Amino acid sequence: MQVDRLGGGGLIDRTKTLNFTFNGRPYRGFEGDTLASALLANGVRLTARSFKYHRPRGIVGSGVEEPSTLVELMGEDASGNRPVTTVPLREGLVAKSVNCWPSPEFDIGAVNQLFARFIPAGFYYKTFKWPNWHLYEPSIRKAAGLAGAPVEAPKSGHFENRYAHCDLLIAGAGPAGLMAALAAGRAGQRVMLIDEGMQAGGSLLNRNLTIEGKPAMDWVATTVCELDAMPNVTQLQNATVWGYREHNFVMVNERAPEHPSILERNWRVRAARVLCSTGAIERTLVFGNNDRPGVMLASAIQAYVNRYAVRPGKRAVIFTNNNSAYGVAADMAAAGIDIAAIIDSRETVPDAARAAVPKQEILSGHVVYSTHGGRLVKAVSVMPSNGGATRRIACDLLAVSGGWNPAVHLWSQSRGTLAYDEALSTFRPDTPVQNAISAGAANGDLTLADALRSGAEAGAGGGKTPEIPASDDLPYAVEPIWRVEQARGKAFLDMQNDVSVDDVHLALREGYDNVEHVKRYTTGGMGIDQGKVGNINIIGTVAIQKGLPLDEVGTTTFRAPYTPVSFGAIGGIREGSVSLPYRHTPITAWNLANGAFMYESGARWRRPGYFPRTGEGFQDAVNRECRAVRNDVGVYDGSPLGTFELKGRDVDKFLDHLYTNIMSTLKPGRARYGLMLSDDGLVADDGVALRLSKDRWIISTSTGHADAMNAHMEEILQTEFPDYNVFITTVTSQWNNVTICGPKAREVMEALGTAIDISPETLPFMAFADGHVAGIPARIVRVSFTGELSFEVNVAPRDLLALWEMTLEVGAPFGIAPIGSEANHVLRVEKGFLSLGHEVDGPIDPYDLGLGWAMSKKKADYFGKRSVALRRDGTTNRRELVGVIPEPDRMIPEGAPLTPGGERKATEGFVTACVYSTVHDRWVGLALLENGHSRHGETVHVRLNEGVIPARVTPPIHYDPEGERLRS
Amino acid sequence: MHDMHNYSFASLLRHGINKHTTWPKAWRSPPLRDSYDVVIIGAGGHGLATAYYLAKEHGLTNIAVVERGWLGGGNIARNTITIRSNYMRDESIPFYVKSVALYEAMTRELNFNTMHSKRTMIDVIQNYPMMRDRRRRQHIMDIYGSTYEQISEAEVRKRIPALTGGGPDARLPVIGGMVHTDAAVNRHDAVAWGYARAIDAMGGEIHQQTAVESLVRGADGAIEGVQTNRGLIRAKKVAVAVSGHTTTLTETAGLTLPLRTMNLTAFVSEPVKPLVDVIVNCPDAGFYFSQSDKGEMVIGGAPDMGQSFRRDIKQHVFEDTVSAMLSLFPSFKKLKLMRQWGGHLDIAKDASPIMDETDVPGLFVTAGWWGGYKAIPAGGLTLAHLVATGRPHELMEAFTLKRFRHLDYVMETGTTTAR
Amino acid sequence: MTYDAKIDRLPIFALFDLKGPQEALSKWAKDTPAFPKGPNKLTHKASATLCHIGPRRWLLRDDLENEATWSASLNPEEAPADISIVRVSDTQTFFRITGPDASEVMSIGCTLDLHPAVFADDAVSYTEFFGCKALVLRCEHGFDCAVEQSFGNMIKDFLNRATA
Amino acid sequence: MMNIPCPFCGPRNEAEFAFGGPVKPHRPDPNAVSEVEWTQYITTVPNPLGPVEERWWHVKGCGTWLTIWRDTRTHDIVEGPGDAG
Repeated sequence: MQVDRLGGGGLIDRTKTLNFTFNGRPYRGFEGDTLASALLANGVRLTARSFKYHRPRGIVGSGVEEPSTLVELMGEDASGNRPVTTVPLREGLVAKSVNCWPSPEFDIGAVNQLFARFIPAGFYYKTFKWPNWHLYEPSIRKAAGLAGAPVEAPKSGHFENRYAHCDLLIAGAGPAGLMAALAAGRAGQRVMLIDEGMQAGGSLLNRNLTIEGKPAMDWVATTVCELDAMPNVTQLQNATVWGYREHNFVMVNERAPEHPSILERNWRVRAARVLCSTGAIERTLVFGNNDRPGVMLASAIQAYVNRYAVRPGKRAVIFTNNNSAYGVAADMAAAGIDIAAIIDSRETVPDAARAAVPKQEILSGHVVYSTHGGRLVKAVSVMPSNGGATRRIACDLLAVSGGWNPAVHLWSQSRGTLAYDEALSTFRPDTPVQNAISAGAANGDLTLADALRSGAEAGAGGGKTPEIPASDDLPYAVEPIWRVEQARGKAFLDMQNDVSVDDVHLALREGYDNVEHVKRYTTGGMGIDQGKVGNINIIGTVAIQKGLPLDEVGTTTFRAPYTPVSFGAIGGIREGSVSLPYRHTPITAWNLANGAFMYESGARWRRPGYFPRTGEGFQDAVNRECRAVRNDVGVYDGSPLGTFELKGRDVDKFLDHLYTNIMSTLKPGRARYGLMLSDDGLVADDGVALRLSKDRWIISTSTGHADAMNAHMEEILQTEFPDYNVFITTVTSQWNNVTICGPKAREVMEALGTAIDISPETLPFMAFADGHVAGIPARIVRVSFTGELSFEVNVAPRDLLALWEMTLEVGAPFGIAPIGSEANHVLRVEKGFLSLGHEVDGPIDPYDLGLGWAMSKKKADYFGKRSVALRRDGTTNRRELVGVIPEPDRMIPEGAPLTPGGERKATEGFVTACVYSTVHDRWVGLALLENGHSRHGETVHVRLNEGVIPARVTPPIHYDPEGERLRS
Repeated sequence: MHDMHNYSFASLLRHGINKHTTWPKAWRSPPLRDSYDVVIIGAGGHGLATAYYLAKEHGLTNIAVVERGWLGGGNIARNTITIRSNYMRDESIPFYVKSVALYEAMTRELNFNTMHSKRTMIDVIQNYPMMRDRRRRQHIMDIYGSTYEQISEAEVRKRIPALTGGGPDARLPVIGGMVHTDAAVNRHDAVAWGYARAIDAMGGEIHQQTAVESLVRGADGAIEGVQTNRGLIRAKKVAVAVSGHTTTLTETAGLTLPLRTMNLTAFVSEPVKPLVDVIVNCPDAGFYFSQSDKGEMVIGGAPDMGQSFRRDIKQHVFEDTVSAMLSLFPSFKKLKLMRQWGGHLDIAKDASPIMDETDVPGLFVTAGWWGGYKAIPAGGLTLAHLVATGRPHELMEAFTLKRFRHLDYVMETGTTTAR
Repeated sequence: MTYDAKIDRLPIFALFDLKGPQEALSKWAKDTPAFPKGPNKLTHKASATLCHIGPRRWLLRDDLENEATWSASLNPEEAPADISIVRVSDTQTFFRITGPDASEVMSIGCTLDLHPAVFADDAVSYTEFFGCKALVLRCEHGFDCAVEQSFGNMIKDFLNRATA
Repeated sequence: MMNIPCPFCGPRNEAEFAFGGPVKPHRPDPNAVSEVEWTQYITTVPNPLGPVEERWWHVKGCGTWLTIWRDTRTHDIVEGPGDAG
């Protein structure tokens, strides 16, 4: 039975009954209800327990400001910590209160109330120290945390993220926002009108006002209709502007997009102008037991009565310090609620306010100092502000109104400044910093006429202001009261975190006297509601205690989000396989189909590590691939190497500056290995340069550094050497390659068929030639990363797969095997070839790596030259690259430290790589070792927790030291 | 010097009877004098720790910590409270091992519950080069008694049940993990307040709302004091502990330091019931988090690229972190963001800290802290040693400013790039 | 399907990257469409499109069957030193997104303002599309969007997710 | 996500750009400066609390390296790049 549903009125659809369950009990409500209004309609008043003391709590507000009742939604739309006032009712909704067990009526945690006196703010800093925090922490963790943690992702649907652009973004479709949208929309601007409610109207939904002599909601409907017809206006409801970032970049969370498969959408809007018409939030009043169920914000009662046709009580007391509660009183009376009294803390009540409720008894100059009752308020105690006889008034509902705070959160996020307004006794927008404006109640324009006017002016932005419709509203006036001094019982400033006036006083007494200290020591304002109704009272309480004006106390920082946003909406569709970028080569699919073990490699490529045959483990497969290359022939896809074509008169000059060695002397048709340093002398990259003609070059970089090298080259050209005639074109994906390596590589090339003379005389090591291979246009490059005879056959990607398959086919008689990066690693370690990812560690320089020959002495300057010299001057005991042979033979973990004598001492180096060499049938490694170049033949010691491994130091080359094979 | 008021269950009961109206101030607000032996700029973690150890270890109590804003309002108010020692270099590991040990003893030492929770950090590894990097750390950390152990993917999932992403078909499958049992979280505000109370009890002074406008040098070039909004304060020794704003101050003494200021992403979720009881670090995905005692997930992510003194984060950087998180923890899609912010720090050319006396005699800096929260106690201990004795503490010998004269970088980043 | 949009992955086009001073280029590259009048504008001539995509930088697009003709006509090997002409046909994968909701699909991946008043029929630009550098231009009833070829599969993956 | 004015493309989202760091003084001739001058050049960058001159590379756009003055306290771009071709 909806016992407290009014017989008529409201913006609900009584033809659509909705069944729902709350804390295990079934109820009914109507389409258009929130869970809060439906619960109140069903007479449910006790809906929650508080966080720390587990005091009984009810519903306090009607929107995002709700500080008291949080619910957890169960089932398919499972979601925790939702203010009950923001949950639209739907058929089959199942919800429960958070933070109480087994139910709010009988809550075990309520025993905390008995100890309340001994657990003031910050008590845990002073206790739980013995024997240690671990003894207490588990039970404290269990007690905290409000709702249950989510256990699974939504089963169907996805979140979406999109970009948008507009001339004017309007946050809030209340009277000001609607007027602004009309003004800007009619002027042809691209407008986005965003509103957090289920329907437009803002405060007009809750209040019984008229515009042009008709119900205000008629005007809202007409306006929405006109805006709907404008193609340049986008209206979003149930969408919150939650973040305002730099350069007018604004975040919007749309909770129920029209597409059913999209769970939520996050809009990232670049707005030329932003209007904050976010309304105002009523603040509570602070007196004894102001948290009892039945104590509600006056504006919330107004919403329940007018919008939802719900009567949240039968006999009410109203406690106010301002005019707006008088309008509420009139609406309540009209709904049949008996008003026992209006308690107004002001000595003088303005006539305009009195006129709203002409026959009502008003106790001016009085305050409510406490409430009575258990799970529902039964009576309030009242006394004159400056002392005198107390009076107890029976009621089951207490409406409180402490005045209005403009919702400045968004404004403040935009870095707009705030100023304390004495007349309104609140902080309101002052000076904008970005292109933001504020209008309506959010700007402190707290009557309807002012809101309509300021909205219209803001929307017009200096252009034509539309005619402002006539409206009537109570003039607003307030006299602040931050806390009732005579309060008896706990007087709460922050209901969600159970922070009372005493807690703030204690914090101040103990020296935590900055407003940020108060917040952190008491946790006031740190709940999910972020103190929307109570923070100003905390500031006021601090101000009173410290004897300072409010603006000197200041506010705490307003940070995004305005209201909580699900991480799913922020992440959007970037999940699963696209959570990070990935790249493929034309044979990635072939690799996968042929059982390659693939993994992430540099620059977001996934590459084959090895190609296991049936029943083959990692080491067997790698050994087999290595043997194929050393004894017969292997082939790999070298496409991901960064490749750039350089063109222009000054390329040679440019490359001489870029590389440590001289490139300008290279002849067309020849290739040269080169090393690049950063200007502070660190090894940046290595690669090969090919000179195509006098002015055209191809250079390659390591896969992982391709982007960085591209940036580096372009930066130098555009900023350091703008006069150089050099053009760079990235051709990584224009030139893929199949690299055929091994003693039988030439035979495979011949089997593929090419008119290019590939004899060692005509095409020696570090030469290249253009032509055709197997009928495909190709460039053959004689470079080697394995130490064997090697042909890098570069072709366009469109031809790669064909070439690859042909190579395997014609290579089969020669025992060809595709090889992965693991075998490549072994082969290069055997040869002592540098891998930036392994041997370049800290301030290692080319000399340390045995590449001193690449450091040109002839060139006066190149990147890194001076720095390397300078660093070498200043340091001794450099770590130098050596080979290591573990004795006895065993594997050494890569990265294992070398210490003097294997003792537990500071390291003298580490093993950069250790591989099983099929050539030597044993483990061999490379290491960086202090003064290693002069220690060949010594035994050094790898220090591991499980024991010491002696290793013999050798030159860093374990195979074919003369390089005969790669030149063959 | 006065006795610190003892905090205990008993004192809570005693004051509770008096409705808590009898608690003394945790620290006093003495009048600002015009000269001290040492002035420390910045009442953040490092500044307070330095003052604490100057008084405790070296008996220097004629000292003042001056703070532009509020005590504990520096980066210590904005960090993600992870304490660990899994570093890579001989120069770094012992320093952080010491810091972890000092943190563990802090609650009792300060008679202030810092809620130190040694709850272990687990690295979720998704890439072989990263595993190699972590294993390299393991072997060298072992030399210094810091623990790091490799565990299997199955074990990672057992210890972090909420980790349901990163399966075999994921963009980056989880390949294993590393366990760092020394790692802990605690309560950052408590660390600041605990130090402040102890400094006050030993006779040191803390002056809030005291903004240093410039460093003042004498005729001989040495430091002479600081000019503040409340007047000149003389001191022969001045220590700058103002992470992020170091160069802003040192420039007033004509110094140029190899530092730039950056911004790191941090955010918290709504509070939920206990779900994750370890610190989860996902280096390949680029984020880490732990669940606070209040139930919030406290999440840290990527830095913003440009220099920034803002305490806000950029949306695209934030989104990168969130989607990385959701790829491993898909159930967090339903979890809600409650608050976000940026912490800023200054980072040195080689990304290692700088603790040294500068070219201005008597002027000391502690800066370049990337993840400096974990370093607070050891940073304070060693800087106090340097300030008091004029000699570097053995744990910080590598972190000098002089190293840059020969570009002798201490590089914590290892060889992690791909083959 | 969330959106009413058709997504096609197109076969590769003939693409040539042209860099250098406009006079020098237009002297050498005679058969191209007229050089566009401003930054991020394009011009057509028969099946060829010439896009002004950066300072002293153009991209010529034509059907693949004309690649050899363009190679002969532009003759990259012989081009003078002060200009650069590079065949880059294989470097880009084009997606064609058409239909009533094409703009909505674009807005999920693309940071650029594609409103017709801002991004007209003769507009072209490199921008960001699902995190990748991408060339965007209009086609009949929608947009052509090209990304570096090696990211093609990922972009397809993204588009499938966006329209699921 | 800043909106960075590109001299060729007009204002574009920051995500299209790569950060290039604060602008340092012009690279000195390493053979003509002292050790101290060289290391100072190598290790230090301007780090003002306020406007800093810095470079961005329009890597996902037209490829221009551009220079702006950005306020490090606010991300406000106080001076944009000049026009380019």
